[in-house]
Amino acid sequence: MTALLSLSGLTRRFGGLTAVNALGFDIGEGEVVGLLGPNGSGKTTALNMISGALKPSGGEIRLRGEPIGGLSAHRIARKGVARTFQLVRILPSLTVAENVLAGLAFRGEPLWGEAARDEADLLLRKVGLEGRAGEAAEQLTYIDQKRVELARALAARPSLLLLDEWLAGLNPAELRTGIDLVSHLRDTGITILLVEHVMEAVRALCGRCIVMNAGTKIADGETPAVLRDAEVVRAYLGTAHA
Amino acid sequence: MLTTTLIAGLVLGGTYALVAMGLTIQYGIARTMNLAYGETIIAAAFAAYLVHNSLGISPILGLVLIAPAGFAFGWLVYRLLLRPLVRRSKGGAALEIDSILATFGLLFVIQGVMQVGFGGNYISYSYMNFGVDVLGASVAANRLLALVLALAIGGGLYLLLTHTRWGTALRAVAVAPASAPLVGIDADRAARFGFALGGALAACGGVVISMYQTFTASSGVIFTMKALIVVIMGGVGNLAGALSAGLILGLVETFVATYVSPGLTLAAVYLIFLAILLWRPSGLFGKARR
Amino acid sequence: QDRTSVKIGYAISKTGPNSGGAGITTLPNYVLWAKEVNDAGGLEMPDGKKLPIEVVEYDDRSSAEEVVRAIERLATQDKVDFILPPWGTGFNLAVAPLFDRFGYPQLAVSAVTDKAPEFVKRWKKSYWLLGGGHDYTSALAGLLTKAAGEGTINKKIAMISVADGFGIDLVTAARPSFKDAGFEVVYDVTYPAGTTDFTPMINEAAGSGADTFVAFSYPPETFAITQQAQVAKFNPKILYLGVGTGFPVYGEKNGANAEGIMSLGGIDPKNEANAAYRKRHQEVTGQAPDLWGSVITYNSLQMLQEAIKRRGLDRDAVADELSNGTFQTVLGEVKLEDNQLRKLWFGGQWQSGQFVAVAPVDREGAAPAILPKPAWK
Amino acid sequence: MRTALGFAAAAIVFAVLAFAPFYLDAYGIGLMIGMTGYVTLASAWGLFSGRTGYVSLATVAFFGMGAYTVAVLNETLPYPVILLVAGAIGLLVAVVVGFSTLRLAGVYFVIFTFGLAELIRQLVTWFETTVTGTLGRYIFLPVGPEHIYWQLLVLCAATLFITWWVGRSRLGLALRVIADDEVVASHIGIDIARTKLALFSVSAVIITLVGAIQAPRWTYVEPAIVFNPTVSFLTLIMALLGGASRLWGPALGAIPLFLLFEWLSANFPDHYSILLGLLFIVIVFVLPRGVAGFAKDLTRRRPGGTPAAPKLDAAPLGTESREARS
Amino acid sequence: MLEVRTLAVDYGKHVALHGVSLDVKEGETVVILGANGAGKSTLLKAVAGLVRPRAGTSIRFAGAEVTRLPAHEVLERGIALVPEGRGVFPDLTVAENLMLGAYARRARKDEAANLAMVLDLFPRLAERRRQTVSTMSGGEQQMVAIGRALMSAPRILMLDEPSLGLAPVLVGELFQSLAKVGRAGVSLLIVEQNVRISLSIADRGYLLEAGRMVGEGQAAKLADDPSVQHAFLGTAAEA
Ligand SMILES: Nc1ncnc2c1ncn2[C@@H]1O[C@H](COP(=O)(O)OP(=O)(O)OP(=O)(O)O)[C@@H](O)[C@H]1O
Ligand SMILES: Nc1ncnc2c1ncn2[C@@H]1O[C@H](COP(=O)(O)OP(=O)(O)OP(=O)(O)O)[C@@H](O)[C@H]1O
Ligand SMILES: [Mg+2]
Ligand SMILES: [Mg+2]
Repeated sequence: MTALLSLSGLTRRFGGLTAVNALGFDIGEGEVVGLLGPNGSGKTTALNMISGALKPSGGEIRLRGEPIGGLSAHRIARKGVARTFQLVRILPSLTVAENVLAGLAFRGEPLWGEAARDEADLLLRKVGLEGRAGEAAEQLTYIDQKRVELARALAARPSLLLLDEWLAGLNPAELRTGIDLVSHLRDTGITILLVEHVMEAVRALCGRCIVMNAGTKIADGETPAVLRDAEVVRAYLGTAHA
Repeated sequence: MLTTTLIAGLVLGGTYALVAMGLTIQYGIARTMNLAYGETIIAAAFAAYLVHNSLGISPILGLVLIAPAGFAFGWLVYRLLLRPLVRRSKGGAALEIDSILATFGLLFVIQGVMQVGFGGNYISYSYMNFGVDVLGASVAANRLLALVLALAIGGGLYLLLTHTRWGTALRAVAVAPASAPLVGIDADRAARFGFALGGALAACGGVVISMYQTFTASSGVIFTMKALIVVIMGGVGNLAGALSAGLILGLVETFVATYVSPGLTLAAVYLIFLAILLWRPSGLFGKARR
Repeated sequence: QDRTSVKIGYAISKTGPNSGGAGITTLPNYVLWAKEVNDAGGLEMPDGKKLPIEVVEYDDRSSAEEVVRAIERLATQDKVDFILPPWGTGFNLAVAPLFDRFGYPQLAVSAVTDKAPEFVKRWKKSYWLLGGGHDYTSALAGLLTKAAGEGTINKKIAMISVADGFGIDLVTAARPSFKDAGFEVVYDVTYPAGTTDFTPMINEAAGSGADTFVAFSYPPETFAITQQAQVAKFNPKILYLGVGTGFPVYGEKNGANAEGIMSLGGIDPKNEANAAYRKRHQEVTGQAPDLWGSVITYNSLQMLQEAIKRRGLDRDAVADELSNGTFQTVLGEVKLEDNQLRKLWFGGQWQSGQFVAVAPVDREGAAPAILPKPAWK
Repeated sequence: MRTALGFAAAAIVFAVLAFAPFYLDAYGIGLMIGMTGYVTLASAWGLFSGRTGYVSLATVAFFGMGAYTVAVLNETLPYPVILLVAGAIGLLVAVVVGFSTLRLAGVYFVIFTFGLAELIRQLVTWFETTVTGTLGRYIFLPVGPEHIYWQLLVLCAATLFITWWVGRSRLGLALRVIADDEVVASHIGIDIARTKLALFSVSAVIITLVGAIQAPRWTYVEPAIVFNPTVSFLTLIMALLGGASRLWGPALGAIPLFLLFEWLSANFPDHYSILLGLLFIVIVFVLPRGVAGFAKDLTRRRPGGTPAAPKLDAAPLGTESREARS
Repeated sequence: MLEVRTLAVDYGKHVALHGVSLDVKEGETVVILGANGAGKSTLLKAVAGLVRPRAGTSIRFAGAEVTRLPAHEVLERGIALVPEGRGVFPDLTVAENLMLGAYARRARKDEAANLAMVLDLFPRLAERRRQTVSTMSGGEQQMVAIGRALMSAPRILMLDEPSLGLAPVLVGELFQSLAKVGRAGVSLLIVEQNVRISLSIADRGYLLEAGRMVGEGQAAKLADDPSVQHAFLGTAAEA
């Protein structure tokens, strides 16, 4: 059984800085994996390479065994990889519904017209934005914009969903709803790679964790074990969390 | 031959650079594409012509008068015309359209005023039109002055902008006007100052150019376009970029005229411009995106 | 019918790139003429009645589309009695079919074209008054031949020309003219309009060994070449420059350095009618007329005036009169040949502050050319 | 239902317009030609630039190529074939240009396209002077003004139809997404290059055809006449003023502006520039969101119509930086 | 030191704050808690002069009215803000961003000392002084934003969700440093979703709900007050 996503030797350099250094791991179908690491350790860069926003300097990325490293973002997107961004990127001049429609209209099997509108409503309900379809996306609060972004990503009916700190900035109550939402996605069988600094979320959602530091993988395994790992604690969690 | 061509090219490039500096400052700091920029140059040229022909004052002395006038003019234009638009747009992209349309209107107004005041005729006088020997090449003193001014202003302002807090603040306003107040910068004032400074530079350019170039009330557009080419090629808001782009264009033009065909000079200029943009989409000195 | 005025319309480039040329050669003469006629009580009709001129003026903004529409407007909306032509070869050609269609005579002045005979065939009421490129270049060749025969200059020519209709027309005429006269063109390049720096071309020309330097240039370039030649200490024995040399300001600006420089056009200073015209022009418009096209423009208006006086406001009759009549104008006695003015000054030279006619050499009133051109001061 | 009504109304308007030559004089037809020409130019411009936010100043490059093609071929090929050739040349150049500009954004794109137009003009000039040795070319085609007008009218209707169709198709949504954020666009599966290229080409071909159709009006054609940069500027200003991203916006900008130019230059030939400039400034201050935006405000507000602003300062691609939200 | 009275702000028709009042005393650390959309960020922005409050609002700082001062003058008085979304200068380098932090006249005197303090707090910034900020990772940019605000030698420092995007180890360190800054006499006004850690360094807290203040109290008390829970469950419950 091949993994859904498999990285090997993935490397990205910016000038003299190696942001991601020979990163390798596999993610199986239906897994929810946390990608952790201190600030600037290369998590977003790794995500950017997987989604096609950045071209790798070296190494391989395979989706269901098929190499996708270096393909342009839209190609990768059409193969079923969807993502959210660390700083939300909604489409500000579009309405909430249009933001989601955009996600439906250009995926591998595009959806358009009446059916798309119904599907968009459904997705908005899913992320807790029912009845907001007509609003200008720009005027939503941060959290609601994040919801729009997630709905847009889900619209692609992704097999692999990359979430870059999607749960950051939520208060405890919101965090609980957020976690419920993601775990619901997990239950529908979507494979998720989750970059997150909120440990509560990581513990609740991820069966497995990969930890990076300075571009290299320093730990990979069952979440509780990884989070107890001495090096992880020292580099990332700090003693308070141990 | 080679050195002669080289020097002729540099001197021509000096004019291009001089003309472009004010615009790169205006666009770089105040973030408005000032389509009436060339008209400011021509207005200054007319002023220098008047000062020279009617009052008998040397244009160099005239500079002392005309450059501050250019500054004041830029200040007023920003204050009266652009600031209301900046305020209205609240940092949105509408400002870009609005400022294009408004300065396009301003272009016509200035041009019309000059047309009424001076008619549509060619204006030409010459000042400092004697040869100066530079490494064996005879160079017109007035053109040499343009080069020297371009180097001095360009170099000086470049150092100020990159090496002082004040200059960094101006650049900060350029990149993120909304964030400027967070560190105590009065973004409005900085933008107004930048725009006015650009006006002063345009005036300097106009005065110097009037000493050797024939102009009419409608020649402003040509200067605006040339300046835009130089500014974009160098990277918006970057004085060193404008300086090098101007010099490169001057050299290209002269070398093509000498070794290829004068008929292809402008084609070569545009070709180089396009090629550089294809190679570096944000200009020579522009911050590389991606 | 009881008319109280004659409507004369024109569209001219008041703004845009053509306004520099139109503002010196064409527009002031239209203004001057209308004022003079009206001051004198108006245009005289065959019955002796005088009708004042009512001017309808449009700005074509240097755009071909605008000039076409403005002529249509003059003809069909304003229903003017006569239309004066726009400035420039291209624009005169652009409006020629319209003048023809609406039956207006077109006294094209600021258009230098060798195709005039063809145009006259196509548009019967078109008149071409400024000659063709060939006229100018063969006159120049004649002058050069004379100088070479006297041993003043060698038989080499360096030549540059502006890349637009005017420059090309002249340079294509010049090549055979010079060749036929036994001259060798050793440097022959075209530069784009708007060029400001001529140093490379001047250097090449200086190095070419030619005694004669010819530039078919436009005013800004003419001024620039003059200045830059001085800076480069480039002092050819014959310096022939294009449009702009015949502007009075050229003489003023270059002072003693203008001496000996040649160009298209020129006037006969002994022609009193012309001198009087120049004075009136200065008084009324506040600027001196140029020394090439201006007087021809004014002459065309006088011809029109006289034709109206003889035949009335019937445009066909006026056209017929223009084609066949003989007129007394600022140029002296004028009669068109095949709708073209052939008796023209094709070459002039600055001589002690005046731009005097020197070619054709064999025409009466031509001053002897000063050769070689004196050194720069 | 609304769509059907709209179509019926548009059909009636165009039918009425088609009869214009029968009750207008030569000047009236000239006016209609100019107006239809600019409505078409501005609409075609809006089709690409208004929707993607890429402000193009290459309008006159295509317009001029169209006109020049007619000038070069008018004695050798039948007229309809010339139009086809012109369209094909426009398409070819558009594809090449489109490809080369894919990496450019904001003001860099604007000035690039300006430089491009000038380059084409210079090359044509150079070719004509040194290779063929003729600069001006004559067009003696038996195409009357009313024929020019009808052709333009058909082209105009086609342009508006295409614009309408694009607006409600997936392509239209793709363009709006691209205008907003190209990074997002590519991450939801939009092939940015293809989308931009397709639209740019359609828009360029239309513009080329406008130039080709109008050329017979001038008899004499030279680069300085047909590559007059004013055409690019006027088109841009008209479209922006009307509201470049809306179906009727460019038309609503072009018609009043065109008439205004005409009225001013006829009645105030000496103060034309000053008045025009002042009016411009007043318009900017009074109608902040363009004529079409203003018209919409007068009728009703509907979400989804916010115009795409030109991206003169596009967000950096691929980087994670964005300014303060709000 | 900071007295906010009946602060009301609207965005067009939408009223974000309905007249809230709040005090921060000299050297005090105050947190504002509230659900998503409650108006916390709006409150900070209004104090900083970035959004215009409605008439009837009074904001006094160190005894002087600052209600309608332009934002750059507010900063000059000693009120600094780290906004959500950071507000850094993306095209400038780290060093330039920090240098501009000390643009205010009042900050120039202690610039060197403040710089040393910031670089000590965020060693990553010291390593990357020449890097253009737009190319930095999310967390690194957050460090720049906080560091820049500290450079202005504020008398009161307002932080809008400072822990957003920071790794846990850094969050801990950041709050320790903030506590240190507070002990040095700088007042702190913090909006933070990480309630536990923010209350741990705070003296007092306010509860904001749908644009109204609904509670206030000592930090320690708030930490186990059921109404705190209520405030968070309030508007967010349906989501
Ligand atoms: N375009 C770029 N040019 C130069 N350096 C870059 C660029 N993009 C990222 N970097 C650097 O690469 C490193 C990794 O960045 P990345 O964004 O992947 O970090 P991260 O793990 O996502 O951190 P965070 O948790 O703070 O978001 C950082 O040190 C960053 O400064
Ligand atoms: N620029 C704006 N235009 C319109 N409404 C706005 C704007 N900014 C904020 N709002 C609205 O004002 C209300 C308060 O927003 P604010 O950002 O102050 O909330 P917050 O408490 O900081 O929320 P969050 O936890 O999401 O940061 C929200 O309902 C929001 O939708
Ligand atoms: Mg990251
Ligand atoms: Mg907030």
